[in-house]
Amino acid sequence: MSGKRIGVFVCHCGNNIAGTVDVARVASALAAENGVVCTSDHAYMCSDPGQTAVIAAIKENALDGVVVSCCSPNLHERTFRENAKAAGLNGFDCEVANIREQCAWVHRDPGEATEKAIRISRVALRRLGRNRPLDPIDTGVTRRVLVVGAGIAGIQASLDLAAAGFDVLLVERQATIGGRMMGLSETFPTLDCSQCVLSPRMVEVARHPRITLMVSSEVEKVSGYVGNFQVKIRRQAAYVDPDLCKLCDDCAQVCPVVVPNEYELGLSARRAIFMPYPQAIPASYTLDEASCLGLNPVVCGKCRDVCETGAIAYDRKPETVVEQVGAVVVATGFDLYGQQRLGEYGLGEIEDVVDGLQFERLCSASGPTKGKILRPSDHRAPKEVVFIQCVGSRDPARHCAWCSKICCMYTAKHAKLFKHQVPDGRAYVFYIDIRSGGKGYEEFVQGVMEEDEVMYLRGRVSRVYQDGDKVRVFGTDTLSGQNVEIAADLVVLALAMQPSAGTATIAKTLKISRDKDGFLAEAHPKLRPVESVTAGVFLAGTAQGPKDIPETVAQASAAAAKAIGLLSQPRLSHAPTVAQVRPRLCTGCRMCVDTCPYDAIRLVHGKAVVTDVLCEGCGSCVASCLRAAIQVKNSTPLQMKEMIESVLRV
Amino acid sequence: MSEDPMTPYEPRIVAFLCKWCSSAGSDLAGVSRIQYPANATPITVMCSGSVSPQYILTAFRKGADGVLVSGCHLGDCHYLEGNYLARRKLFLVKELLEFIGLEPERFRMSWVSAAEGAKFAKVITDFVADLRPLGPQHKLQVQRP
Amino acid sequence: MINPAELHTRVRDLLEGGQVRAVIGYRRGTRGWAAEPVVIDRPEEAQDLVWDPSCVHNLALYLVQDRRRRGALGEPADQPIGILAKGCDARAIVVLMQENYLRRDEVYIIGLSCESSGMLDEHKLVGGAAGIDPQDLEAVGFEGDQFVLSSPHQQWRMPAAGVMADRCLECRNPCPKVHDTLLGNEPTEREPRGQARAGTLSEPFAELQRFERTAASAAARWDFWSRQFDRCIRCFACRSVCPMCYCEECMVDSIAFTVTPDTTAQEKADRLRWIERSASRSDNIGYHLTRALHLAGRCIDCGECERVCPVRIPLRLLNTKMERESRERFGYEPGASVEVAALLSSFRDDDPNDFIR
Amino acid sequence: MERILDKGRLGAWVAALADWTVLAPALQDGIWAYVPVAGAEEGLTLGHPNTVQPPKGQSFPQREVFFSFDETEDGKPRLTPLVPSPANRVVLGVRPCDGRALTHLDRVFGEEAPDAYYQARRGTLAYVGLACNKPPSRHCFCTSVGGSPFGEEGLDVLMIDLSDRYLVRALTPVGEALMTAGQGALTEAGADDRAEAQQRRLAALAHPQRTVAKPQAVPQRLKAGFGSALWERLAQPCIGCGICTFLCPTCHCFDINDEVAGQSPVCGSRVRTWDSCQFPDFTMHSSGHNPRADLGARLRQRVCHKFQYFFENHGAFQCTGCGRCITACPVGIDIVTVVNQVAAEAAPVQPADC
Repeated sequence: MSGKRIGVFVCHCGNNIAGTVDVARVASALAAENGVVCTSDHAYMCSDPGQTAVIAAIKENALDGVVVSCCSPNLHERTFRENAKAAGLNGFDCEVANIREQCAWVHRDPGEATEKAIRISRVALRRLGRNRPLDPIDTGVTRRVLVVGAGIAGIQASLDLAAAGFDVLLVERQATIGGRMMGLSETFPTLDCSQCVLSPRMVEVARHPRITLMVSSEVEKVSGYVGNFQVKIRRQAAYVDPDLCKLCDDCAQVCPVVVPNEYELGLSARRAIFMPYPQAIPASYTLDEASCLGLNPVVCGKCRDVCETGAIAYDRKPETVVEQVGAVVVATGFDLYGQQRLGEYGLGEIEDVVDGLQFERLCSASGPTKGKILRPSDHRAPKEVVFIQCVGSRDPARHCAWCSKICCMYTAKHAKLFKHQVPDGRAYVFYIDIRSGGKGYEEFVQGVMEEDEVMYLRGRVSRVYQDGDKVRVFGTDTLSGQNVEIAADLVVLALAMQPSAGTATIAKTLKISRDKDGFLAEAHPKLRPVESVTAGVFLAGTAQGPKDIPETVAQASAAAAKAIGLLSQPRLSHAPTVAQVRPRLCTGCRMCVDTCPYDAIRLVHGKAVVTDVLCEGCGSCVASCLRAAIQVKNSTPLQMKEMIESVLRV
Repeated sequence: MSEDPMTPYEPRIVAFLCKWCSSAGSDLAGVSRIQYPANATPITVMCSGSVSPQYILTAFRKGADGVLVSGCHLGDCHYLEGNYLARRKLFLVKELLEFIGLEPERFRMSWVSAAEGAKFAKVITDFVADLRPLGPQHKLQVQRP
Repeated sequence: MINPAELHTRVRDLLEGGQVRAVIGYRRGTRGWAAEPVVIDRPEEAQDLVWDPSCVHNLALYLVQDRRRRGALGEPADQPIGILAKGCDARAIVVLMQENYLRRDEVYIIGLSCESSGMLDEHKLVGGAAGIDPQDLEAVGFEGDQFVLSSPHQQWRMPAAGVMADRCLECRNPCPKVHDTLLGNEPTEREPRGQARAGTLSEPFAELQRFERTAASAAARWDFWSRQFDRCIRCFACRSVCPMCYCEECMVDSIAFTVTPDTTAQEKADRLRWIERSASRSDNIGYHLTRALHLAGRCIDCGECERVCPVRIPLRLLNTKMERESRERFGYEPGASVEVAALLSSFRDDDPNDFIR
Repeated sequence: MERILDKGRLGAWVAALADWTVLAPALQDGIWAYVPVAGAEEGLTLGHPNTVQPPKGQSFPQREVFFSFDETEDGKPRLTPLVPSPANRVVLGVRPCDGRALTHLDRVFGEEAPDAYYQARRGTLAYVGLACNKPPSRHCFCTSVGGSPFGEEGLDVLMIDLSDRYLVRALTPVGEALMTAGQGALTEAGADDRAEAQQRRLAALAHPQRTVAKPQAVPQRLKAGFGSALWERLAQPCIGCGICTFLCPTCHCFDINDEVAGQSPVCGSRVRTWDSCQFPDFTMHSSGHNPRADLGARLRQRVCHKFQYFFENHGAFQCTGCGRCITACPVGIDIVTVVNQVAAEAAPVQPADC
């Protein structure tokens, strides 16, 4: 034992604890423990009188340690530690024994529950006995935020942060910002034009003095810790200087290369030098190195030769920059569930089977068909269109278990847009359930069914195949129990949403976790929905899970608010329960270095050294060290040993 | 070590619970008032990955009848991968204990999330039921003096 | 076959040429036929070196001692130290390098291939077919896949596999993979190890499997192991002989505890002691199991712990058990690569999970 | 008292020792050890080499609990002494070197400060020795350290192997009691038996053994050689284990620890365990300083203790030449070679000495 003078305070929690546990007996059993100089029990330890009693006892008995046997430390550890501090102790001079959730509430037998409550209290007492007073580690703050991904979520978060006076570094992998939303036509349920809504925001981002925009760039490495991250960003070579590009299109005119345009989802073609779309930000042509005939050595050179402003240079190199930020918002968006896995629907094989995003392009005024819905195979306006929902979603056996949330709504919208353009056409929707929770959503779907006379068929599609110039769709209407066969001109699949391709990489780079489906994991599903498990890294948009635009925007603003809250503090504090190396015992074997999930340990002159502010105190290094050369403060092996012994004492 | 033949044997379990998932899961069992036997005394650790094999050996050597280590589900670790490290390490501990002839039922691992109060209760209930027929663990226990 | 003259020349040249500051090897001792480890630093001593079936020791241990000694004296190593290394010794050196204890340029490895041989287990002589008392022997030697044993009055030739140490019979890498120079046969496709010794070699982990067959139940295993652990006298020869047991402070010692003027009696009493010095069953189990776990992924099965145990506790069983599980479940091969992360500071997604509830 | 015991009657004698626990050498789990025998078993024979461990543990066990301690209700310490009260024990087949070793232990634990724990065990212990007609190990060297293969020191009874029978000689009153108890199995010894025994003795003494050269000069020369560089060189292969000391019949160093079983109330026991001068922490000071930090110093301590310090204190080598440390050393460190080399180096350069 430590020679500390310890008081033990046992809470009745009304009848919550005292109803099962003999609190007086717990107090008297603990009174017999070495080091315990006073014990008492109270109706509600967390109440003002309860806390005051603790302070009084600390002063009266000159206590230097307090054990409170009460509810879960998740609820009141902080309360009681603050209370101990108020009495002049260190926060770590107080330990909480959970005798409610882990004992009184789960056992009926008063005798057994009381004995267990005593054991639990002893464990806390032994931990306390060897706790050392520690003060939080104080660090400075870089008042600047990295936003990864410049779709609507990243744009919204950036604008909010900038509006609050914080500098923002917005990094986008593609050549333009805007993300998925830029490819949409009209949005449900109001049918307002997606680009009309988004473009002004994009322009605002480009012009905002506090926002630094880096397109064609990716985050390579993140080190540091909350408040002080170092971010390494790699930017692809900018062969076209956006400041000099006058958008004259001369370069594209002379370019001999023709490839599918990924911004039009392959529905149209582009040149190797091209403008992603007219509203692109930065407003500039871009040279796609992969499809260009060759830059090193220069094979063609026509675009450079034709450019009047000299904006094009082939010898520009990719560059890597290191930036300092205090927080990170991750908004890396979604991809549609992989086409190659859905052969049964003919996707990728039958030309007139398209996915939802492609259909958006067919509806969009800026799209390849100038907003006319024409089918890809023969550019005719389709008359019979089949929409299939839940393609890949809600199919745990073969595809994705989750519901992609937005497909019911956008399919209804698609059907409506089609019917508006082709009033004599017929639209069919295969669905499992209609999920239309949201303001005005249910009314919208009802309108599509009733006013637009779209045929909703409840059931799955069993087969899709090409039959002449038709796409034949077999399915079952489970409501009527009849098989349905439709000779469609066009089939639109509502594919499942999945995390975008780079999500795994960015999660690893940022040391944040992903859920079982690969979406970024929030720290707590209810109470911390926009925080990741890594302090200072926040989540926004569909990278965290399927959601629609309003929800995405709301979450982006929430993430921005969290980052603002964090970085508004003049200094940050870090938990002092960090790993500590005993250099004499360290042999420099590197096992702790390999084990540490936070890169908090490095070797200096053959000995492990911990960077306190990076260490989260998880203790993996402790269990990996064969030499017992590293231990976490206030969770030492000696404490563990004494706690184990206190459980098993006869 | 005295054993009263008249009182039935109650297995003594040391349960190492990670703070973020399993301990929170046990809290949820409490909040949900799910009943389970009182044989397991929890010791909260930051991460299942911090549980050194020495802790487990010591618990048995001090007379534990069973030892439980419970952490977050794979992928849910608060510290990203501590439970993966724990799984590999404690698999070897389990194998070694069985190898020298300790009953395999005496050491157990589980993944219990913060949302799995019922599962936590079941893990403890099952463990106690499995330990009862084995009787007290004296194989590794220190005999003093 | 390794020609002793070749070994002598090679080592003498290294010492004469100043390529190494010393060479760790084997020489004939004063207590009979068994070789003993030696460190030589003069070229003329090279001729004292021997290579025969009694060269059982894992010389990597002396690299650890060398580093310790240099560390204590603060001597920088301007030249590498040479070492004779069998397959197992070389694996141990790899683990030491993997653990950053040794740099590749600090050591010059003179590989000795056991490709068509192995080391003698003198216990197998007693009560064997020939009924030879190892005490009567004067010398042992290799001859193809046979051992030649000589007493003052007699000479025996016997198939090596019959009296070879289990660790050698089960060895999968008898030829050092890492070396600066190699003596003896490299393993060849045409003559895999098994055939070279006329099909008499054991499967890997053969002794372990034999034990598991004979002691299939937990009760039978406990019956066996409790007897073994009861015998331990805590002489720590297993630890002392192990090149991997290089901790500054072993969990059963307390040598790293240092006091300062303000160290209190309480703090002295509070030293963490997991395992007592008493050679009691429980403490012995604590010691041996902790050791086995500390060696998991690090033990390269030189079998020295088992060889030196004066009370003949079959310690290889514990270590090969860990080795086999690591190999089969985690695909981990100790001593195979300097680059990989250690067994217990790495993991794979498909590590065994079915034992977890 | 001298009697004849037919080899086939050995079991009968053991069976007659009803008041004694009899331990006899047996090959168990691959090693020769002294194990309890009940007697009448067929085929109880003494065909053993020397046992792996000497019978030292019978009087000086590896673990001795001095007392247990705990706290009373009012927090005061309470000690409960635990002096052993072992049954009477006979160790059968003890080699003369191990018998002689017992007399050295008696000096250490009996002369100046009698050790109650040792005395309690020693008082109930009897050794029935077996003379070595030929050295049981090639590393035996008892004759050059003042012992004899037919030595009687420390033994209560000496048995001499006469092929089909033993000549059994009582050496102490306890020995006589043992023979009296077993008189049913014993017969009178005749002059020819005695003559044969004498022949065996002379043959045994004539048998070649390892030899410590000029033993009478060794203590002085070791003293002179204290600072020799040879120690470090000879200790070069040493791995620092405790085999040599833990298997030694005369090593008696120990450590005393409080084994704390519980913190509240504090309880546990104070325990004496064997310790070894070959362990790195043997002389470690709590300041971190270690006066014997290297292997050479530790080898020197072991050898000089046996051949110099003990001689200076007690007039005899502590080593009794059993050869166990040589046989079991994992790396071939040979105490005879070590003594001879250091002594030779320290020898004054006089032609007579060479």
